[in-house]
Amino acid sequence: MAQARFNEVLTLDREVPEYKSKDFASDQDVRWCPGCGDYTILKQVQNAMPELGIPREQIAFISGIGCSSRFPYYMDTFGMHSIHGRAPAIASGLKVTRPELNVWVITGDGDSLSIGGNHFIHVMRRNLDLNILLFNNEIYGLTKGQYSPTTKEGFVSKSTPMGSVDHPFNPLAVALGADATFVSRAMDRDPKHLNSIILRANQHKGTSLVEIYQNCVVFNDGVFEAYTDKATRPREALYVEHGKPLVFGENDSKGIRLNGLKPEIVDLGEGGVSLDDLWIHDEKDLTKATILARFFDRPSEHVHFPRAFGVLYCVDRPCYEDGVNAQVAHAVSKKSKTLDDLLTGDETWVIK
Amino acid sequence: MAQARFNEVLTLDREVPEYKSKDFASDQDVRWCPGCGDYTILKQVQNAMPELGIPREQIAFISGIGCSSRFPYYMDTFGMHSIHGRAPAIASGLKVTRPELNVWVITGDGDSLSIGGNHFIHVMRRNLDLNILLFNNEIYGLTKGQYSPTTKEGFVSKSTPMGSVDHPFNPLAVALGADATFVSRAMDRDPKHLNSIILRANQHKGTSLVEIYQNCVVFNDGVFEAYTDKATRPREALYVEHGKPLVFGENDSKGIRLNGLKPEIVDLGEGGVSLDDLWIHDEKDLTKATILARFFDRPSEHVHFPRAFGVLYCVDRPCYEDGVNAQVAHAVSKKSKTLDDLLTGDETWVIK
Amino acid sequence: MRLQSQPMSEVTIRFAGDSGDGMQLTGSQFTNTTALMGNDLSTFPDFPAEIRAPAGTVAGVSAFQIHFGSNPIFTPGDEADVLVAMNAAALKANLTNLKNGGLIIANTAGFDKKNLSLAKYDVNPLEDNSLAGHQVIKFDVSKLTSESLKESGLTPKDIDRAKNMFVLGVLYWLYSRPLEPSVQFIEKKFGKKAPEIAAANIKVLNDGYTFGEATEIFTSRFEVKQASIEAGTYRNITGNEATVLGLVAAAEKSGIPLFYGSYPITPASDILHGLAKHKQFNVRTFQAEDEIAAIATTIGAAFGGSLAVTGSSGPGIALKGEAIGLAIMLELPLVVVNVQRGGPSTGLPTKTEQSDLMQAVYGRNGEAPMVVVAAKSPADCFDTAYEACRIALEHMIPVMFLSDGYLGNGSEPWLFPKEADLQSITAKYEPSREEDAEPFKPYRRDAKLARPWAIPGTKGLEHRIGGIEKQNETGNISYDPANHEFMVKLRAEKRDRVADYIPMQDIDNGKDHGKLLFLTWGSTYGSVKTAVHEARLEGYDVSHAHLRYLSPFPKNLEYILKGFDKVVIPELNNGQLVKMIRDQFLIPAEGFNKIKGMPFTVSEVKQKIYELLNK
Amino acid sequence: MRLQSQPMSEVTIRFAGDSGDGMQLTGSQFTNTTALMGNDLSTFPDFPAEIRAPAGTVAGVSAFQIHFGSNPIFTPGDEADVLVAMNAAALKANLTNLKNGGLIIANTAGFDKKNLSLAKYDVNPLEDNSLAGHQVIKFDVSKLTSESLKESGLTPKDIDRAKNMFVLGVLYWLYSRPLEPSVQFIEKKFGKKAPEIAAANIKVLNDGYTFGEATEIFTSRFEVKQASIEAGTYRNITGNEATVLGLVAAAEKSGIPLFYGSYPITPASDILHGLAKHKQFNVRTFQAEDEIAAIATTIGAAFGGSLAVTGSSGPGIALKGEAIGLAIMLELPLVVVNVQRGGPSTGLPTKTEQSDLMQAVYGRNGEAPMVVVAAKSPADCFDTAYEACRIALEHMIPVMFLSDGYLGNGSEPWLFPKEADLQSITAKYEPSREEDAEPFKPYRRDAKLARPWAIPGTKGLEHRIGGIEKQNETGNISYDPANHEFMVKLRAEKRDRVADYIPMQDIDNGKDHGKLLFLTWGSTYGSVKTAVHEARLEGYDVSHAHLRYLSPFPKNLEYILKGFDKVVIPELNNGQLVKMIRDQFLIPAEGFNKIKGMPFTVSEVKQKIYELLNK
Ligand SMILES: Cc1ncc(C[n+]2csc(CCOP(=O)(O)OP(=O)(O)O)c2C)c(N)n1
Ligand SMILES: Cc1ncc(C[n+]2csc(CCOP(=O)(O)OP(=O)(O)O)c2C)c(N)n1
Ligand code: SF4
Ligand code: SF4
Ligand SMILES: [Mg+2]
Ligand SMILES: [Mg+2]
Repeated sequence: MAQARFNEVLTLDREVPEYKSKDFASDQDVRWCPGCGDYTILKQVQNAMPELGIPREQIAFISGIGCSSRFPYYMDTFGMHSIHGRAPAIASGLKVTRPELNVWVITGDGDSLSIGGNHFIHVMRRNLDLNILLFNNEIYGLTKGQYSPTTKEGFVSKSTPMGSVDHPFNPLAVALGADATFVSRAMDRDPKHLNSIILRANQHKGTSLVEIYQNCVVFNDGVFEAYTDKATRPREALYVEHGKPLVFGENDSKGIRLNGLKPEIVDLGEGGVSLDDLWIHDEKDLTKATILARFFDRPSEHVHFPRAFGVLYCVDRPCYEDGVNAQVAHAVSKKSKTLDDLLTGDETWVIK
Repeated sequence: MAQARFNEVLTLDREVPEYKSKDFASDQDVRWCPGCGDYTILKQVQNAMPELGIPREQIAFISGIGCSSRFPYYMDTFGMHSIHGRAPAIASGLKVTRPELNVWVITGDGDSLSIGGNHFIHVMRRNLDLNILLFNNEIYGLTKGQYSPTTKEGFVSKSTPMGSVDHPFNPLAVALGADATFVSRAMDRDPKHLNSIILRANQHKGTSLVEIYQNCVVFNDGVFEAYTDKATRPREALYVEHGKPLVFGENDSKGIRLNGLKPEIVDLGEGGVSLDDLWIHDEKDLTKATILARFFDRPSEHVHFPRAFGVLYCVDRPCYEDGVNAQVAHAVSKKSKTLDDLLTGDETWVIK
Repeated sequence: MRLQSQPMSEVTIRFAGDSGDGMQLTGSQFTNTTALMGNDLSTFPDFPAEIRAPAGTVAGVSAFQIHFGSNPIFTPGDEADVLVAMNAAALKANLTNLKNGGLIIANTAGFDKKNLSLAKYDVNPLEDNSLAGHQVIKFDVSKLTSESLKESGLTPKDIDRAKNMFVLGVLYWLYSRPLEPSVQFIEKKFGKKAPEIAAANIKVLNDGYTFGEATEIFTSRFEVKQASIEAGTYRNITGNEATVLGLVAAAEKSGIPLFYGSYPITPASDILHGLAKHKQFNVRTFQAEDEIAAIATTIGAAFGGSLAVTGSSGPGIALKGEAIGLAIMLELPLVVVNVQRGGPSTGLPTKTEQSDLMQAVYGRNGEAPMVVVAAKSPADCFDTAYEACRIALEHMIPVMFLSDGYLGNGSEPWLFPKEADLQSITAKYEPSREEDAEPFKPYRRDAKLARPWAIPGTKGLEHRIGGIEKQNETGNISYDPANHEFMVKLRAEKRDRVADYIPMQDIDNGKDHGKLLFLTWGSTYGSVKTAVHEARLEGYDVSHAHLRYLSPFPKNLEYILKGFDKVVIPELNNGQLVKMIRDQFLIPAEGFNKIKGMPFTVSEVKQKIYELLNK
Repeated sequence: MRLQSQPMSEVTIRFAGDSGDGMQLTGSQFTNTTALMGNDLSTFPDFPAEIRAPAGTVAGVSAFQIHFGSNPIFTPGDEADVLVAMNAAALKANLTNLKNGGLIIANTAGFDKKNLSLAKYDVNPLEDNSLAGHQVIKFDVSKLTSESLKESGLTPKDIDRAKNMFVLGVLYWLYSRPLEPSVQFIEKKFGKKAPEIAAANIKVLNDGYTFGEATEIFTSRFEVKQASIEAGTYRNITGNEATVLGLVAAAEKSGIPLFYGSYPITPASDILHGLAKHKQFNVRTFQAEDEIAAIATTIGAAFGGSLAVTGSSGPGIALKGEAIGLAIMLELPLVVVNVQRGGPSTGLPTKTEQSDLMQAVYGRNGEAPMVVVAAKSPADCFDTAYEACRIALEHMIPVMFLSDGYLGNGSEPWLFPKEADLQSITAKYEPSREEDAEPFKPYRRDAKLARPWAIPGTKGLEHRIGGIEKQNETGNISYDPANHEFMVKLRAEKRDRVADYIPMQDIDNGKDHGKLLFLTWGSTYGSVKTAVHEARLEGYDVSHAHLRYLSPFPKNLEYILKGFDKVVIPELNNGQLVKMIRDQFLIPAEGFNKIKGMPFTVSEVKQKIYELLNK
């Protein structure tokens, strides 16, 4: 009966139009600072949309609060700009009740890891089929420059005039600890790669986390320059691909090898080791993913590793909404009671 | 000046009395269900107290809400039974402002990992010098038996009559993902071991997490029986100790070996492997700790591992409160302004 | 039958024992049988705050009170006529609830040395003449039960567990009730799983009855005739169960699937438990990580087209304030259930109170008007929950539904409706549109000022909403000062306009003008109704009006209030509705307050009436 | 000097330009110089909602208004006498803020084709006669600046950045102000790091001044004489800065170290930033993971003996409701700062409003009374924050301090006090006790009903507190019904008794009885004060009283209110204080409301006075 009401309006089976990227741009003026990394990310998301093969009205973008969270206004899909930190929970309610929708969560490092930290870890464990794009600029942009839970120690911000003494989160490690099933990293300045990761995130059935390094030109300009700058990128960014060895450096001259549990950097080619000796990336291996995610915070080891970009981890696990809806479907299929039965209950008596 | 006020009353340097365990029992009637695992934990904490060598009034227990969170009422120390989930944040405020105190957080699986999840991960990353005892009974006791974020899938509880479809957290993995510096596990039914872990947690400078398996006789009786039952314990519980090989089983007849990144169970002695081949426990190794913490949720590997008890991980990292207080002390020592200077500010003018 | 049954018009019995003594079951069995006999009744369980405090202590006492009669009954009774005390602690904890001269039925086995010391009695109260003002009937229930079952082959533990059935049997005899319904219940409960337990319980029940019949321990026996209440088929129901059914019924009638996002909290958790069982009605429940996530999931579900409900109690509702504000901005239908308990903070979690009214009306940042309704009795939770859903769906507005611990856990007979007779609920989704249609306006409005419910998956309705102030009609972000003032007033007007779609306020009892009006809301209804009824019979000129709608008020409320010389507002708080009434109508309404975690007694209200009218 | 300066008693200037044009700096330089000249003044910055909207658009316009005079000044001015428009968008966005006949100083370079189209002007407003009702003076600031700096060797970008100094120079000339203070400022700011930039800015400033002097573009020149305000040493201060200083001063005076736990939110973040800079005063700031953690840390700090303060704005305060309830139960000193903004929900985050009063007074579960005070002007934030701390510490009670975006960001001259003259704050910790002393009673009370502050580390004071209802004196958990009622009333009485320790309400202006009283709270003070002052000069019988204490009210408030035929309550909300006044005193007080994210103008209030007194 309830389903019937939906059917009065839903157009779920309609043919998918031939979309162009601009079909996903809303009529609202985009309002980020000139040069903000958010622009490229918006562009790549809009570019990815036609490839999903989903009618526009079946897509929803839910965000919290922050510069990045303005995102839904710019997408010509359904959208909600909600309150600070709560987007994953709102999206969960939407997805549980409307599993056929394609739901995206847009969030910032403060939104998802500070005030929204609890919802963030719980959505990971529940593994609802959502795509979460986490715009990490290591700063609170909208409130004008306080340090965030991803800001490096020592950073001088408005709220830390003598430098931050707060140890930052490693967002991907937090997600893995909370049993995330899809964990990836990309950056605003490598649009092609970003685009491919967005599409892979969408393919994954389960909660897909894409951490996107995003430059805040105003309050934290250049914090990811080592990875985005063409000169330093080869030695600082390690692009990982399932089944491929971990190579990086100018002309892929370097590689990563596992020595027991310890990763080490090796030179390839003459005098060095061969590709066959290298760590082969395996998206399904939680231990490897954990090591990869933590490449940059192993200070005790005094080794400077490149930062990993790409899909670090991707495994299948049942989605929460499927469990819920299977139970409901099962109960509905076995339905033996009418509403009148329910109102009547087990024991009644008659007054005459 | 401010410090002076504290000094009017504080008795920080007084001699430590020769305490007995019962000196830490308050005059309040203990009110848990008969047979509840909370009783043994209370006892072990009271037993551990005299060994800390700290005057009673310098110790504070802060809890949230839940059966377990009634704990502070039973300790003859300073105590606060606060609100649901917030104990780590309250304790953080206390510790930052009063670093000389010995501060304990008492929490349940619901309190710390459901409503309190955000404070839980943030206290881990900040690494304040607190001892957190997490009473995990895999259920909401106080509210009479709903499933919790640590309850196994399929569990039938008051709120999941058809079985839970929620994937549970692995509390130690969550903590490691959030950059915890001390992660350990114990159980109500092995009081001696529990006592030793409590003492080690106290020794660690930084946030020490002790997950304690606690039996809820009313709503989840026997959920940890495999580890607490004398008959099954040898093969199901793996007690780890720094620098020692991982052995378990009747007469320590089995061991764990690492094959690359993969742990495997081996038989020891004749025909089997020798102790020297085994994985040597290393508290300082994050990768190893992560593998150990996850022994029981590697379903894809179809191997049944024993569960690890003891200190899985323990490393040093600066404590948040020390960073804050160092900055304050530095600023105070360089103090050049009086309050009048501050009120006057940089630019003034005179009206006559 | 040696004794002739004496007719009585109403009786209150209080069953009290250790948490392990099965008093809740005994009480509910007595309730069922009483209901089947056609009495009107009202019950209230009184749980200990601890899950299971140590056996034998006062903290571990669990009680159940039933008030039944041949007259209409609106409260579980001020004081008990009969107190069943299974042990010393039960007597100690409940003696104040017994009438002067009331009957105590005591299990002497529960007054042994150990029990006396656990209850902190120096002397056995059954023997030191301290109960002289009461009738005391004592016997060793434990021993009689084990006698009864000595051949049963059951373990001593199982035998001891059956002792509540002995007491039940005795009381059935005392009040001339049949055993049949309880026999059936026992068979259904244990028959298959444990036939020997079933047989034993039935035997003990019978033996208890026979004990009453055979011994001369009782000097009188009573009968309470069928009540002359409205004809029809009844069932017994608690407020939380009625809330569950009200929500499911609203979903079924409106054709909108129900979603309930909640985080457990006493005394609201049973709504979550109840709804989780009704998946066959396409109900989805979500036990969220906290109260904020709970309401956030409902906002997502409402956006997706569900009848979205979140429920909690005071402290949990406090946490939802910010998100309620969002729902008010989004203008989505949403029901927030607050089963109130004693506050502030953790307060008295297992006790009842009406102290969250101000929080409901004002507890958010900014000008954030929402509709507030409250139930007056356990069964009324059905109608009020249903009405909350109707208003939310038809007006596209968040509604707070106030219940409380006393309503939620208390029970009463319910003349339940048929689906066909339920008021219809008109909820509709915005239909799809073609590409070339006029641009869709998500904040366009109808006569109720409701905006269209445009759900994802509907072609042509793509739109974006959020918590920043929005332009009317388009819903776009707007920082325009004039628009903001317009929208603030519009949201207030939209809430106020609900008054056009609800019934006028009526007088529950008495004239529509006169010297004194008692104006109630929520669970104070029952005691005030009874008190006013009785006072009127005694010739006092007092009237009673009861408010279901607290925000907005019914349109004629001012007219009614101004018909009385004095308006008194009894509340289980320090004076909240009274503030709203004084502010809005500028009349010197007076508060009459009790903040003891329990309802007014009828006699407290009557006392107040005497005081006010006799001076 | 060709032109003689004409005396003026007051002037309002509005500087408007693109976010990148440096208008905030220009405004604050003009402010400083004006202050040093001894004028009274009031300022208000008007930021765009976006961090940096695209250059040249209306959304990207940033403005700064200053109102100064030789009379006492209480508002930043209704409408500007002079509007500086650095580009077309600035004109578009700010024209409504200009008086009829006001002066526009326009930078013609900002009205080129690109700027016109970004501002969505079809025709250049400087040329189409649409500004006929105003005086327009236009020149190419950009070109004049680059002329001025053509030899400087600076990059074109750096040269363009200096153009605000040209405008500042022109205005200094126009209002006969000295250049010296700004020259010093520039030297201090750039002197060491970038001497060439300093030199350039000083040159442009001088050239702007000379431009005013040399050209005939202006037909008049003005002078505003020193104000006859209280003698003493002044500084300029914003409300948020004053709050910071008030908190630090309270900590220093009481000898209790300050702890501030907060989560950033507009417009409260500057308090966090400000306090973070004052570590040398033993101040600890904690940027928490969310608002709940922020208040939780302060509760921990208060338990440990700190002067614990948390601050936020509306939505963040909503999240703190549950924890405020805990603090009320714990009876610890705590100050909660709410720098209010437009609501509900995210609302209008960069705009001002007074709509969180009800939330402050009632926004928690249960009966949870707290003290509420509000500041009336930027400088008054110092006194009110200080007073909030005093009450919290002396009464061991949570206090809500209400400020708002207008106060927080606005500034005014402040006759700052000396430490020695600040009211003393008596806060003391409970002393240690010996083992054999009487058991310590953490809920023992003094005449204020305050309990002892027993901090960890003090021998013999071990005790446990929590959110469950507690027995008076012992603080042990108590489920006793009578105790609960006693404690609920006691907590209310404790709050009410604060009224014994605060000043009586006074009349700010006018007689203490009469036809009409304007009763204000918070930031409406300035415009109402000015309006009432002016209306009284015009012969109207109107009085003005301003409330700092909102809960409890001063004890004589009723007496004052009852002296007037009519009481009108102007608020930047939909009517909140008016509800409390009507409820409490049963007088037909009327609301006068504006909900446009900005303060009342003086003329709006005067209009209201005319309306009320002329009919
Ligand atoms: C309840 C609440 N608290 C605080 C804020 C203020 N606030 C808005 S966005 C934000 C943080 C933004 O940082 P991030 O999530 O990293 O997003 P960014 O602006 O950097 O994209 C804060 C603290 C708010 N809007 N609501
Ligand atoms: C804000 C709030 N929400 C909900 C509750 C109800 N509540 C009390 S304890 C609890 C969970 C208890 O579970 P856990 O933390 O595992 O402790 P246990 O009782 O099992 O020791 C809940 C949901 C509350 N007191 N406050
Ligand atoms: S403040 Fe930073 S993150 Fe925000 S819009 Fe500007 S550049 Fe982007
Ligand atoms: S309910 Fe469970 S956890 Fe709570 S006291 Fe009883 S046995 Fe212990
Ligand atoms: Mg950010
Ligand atoms: Mg638990």
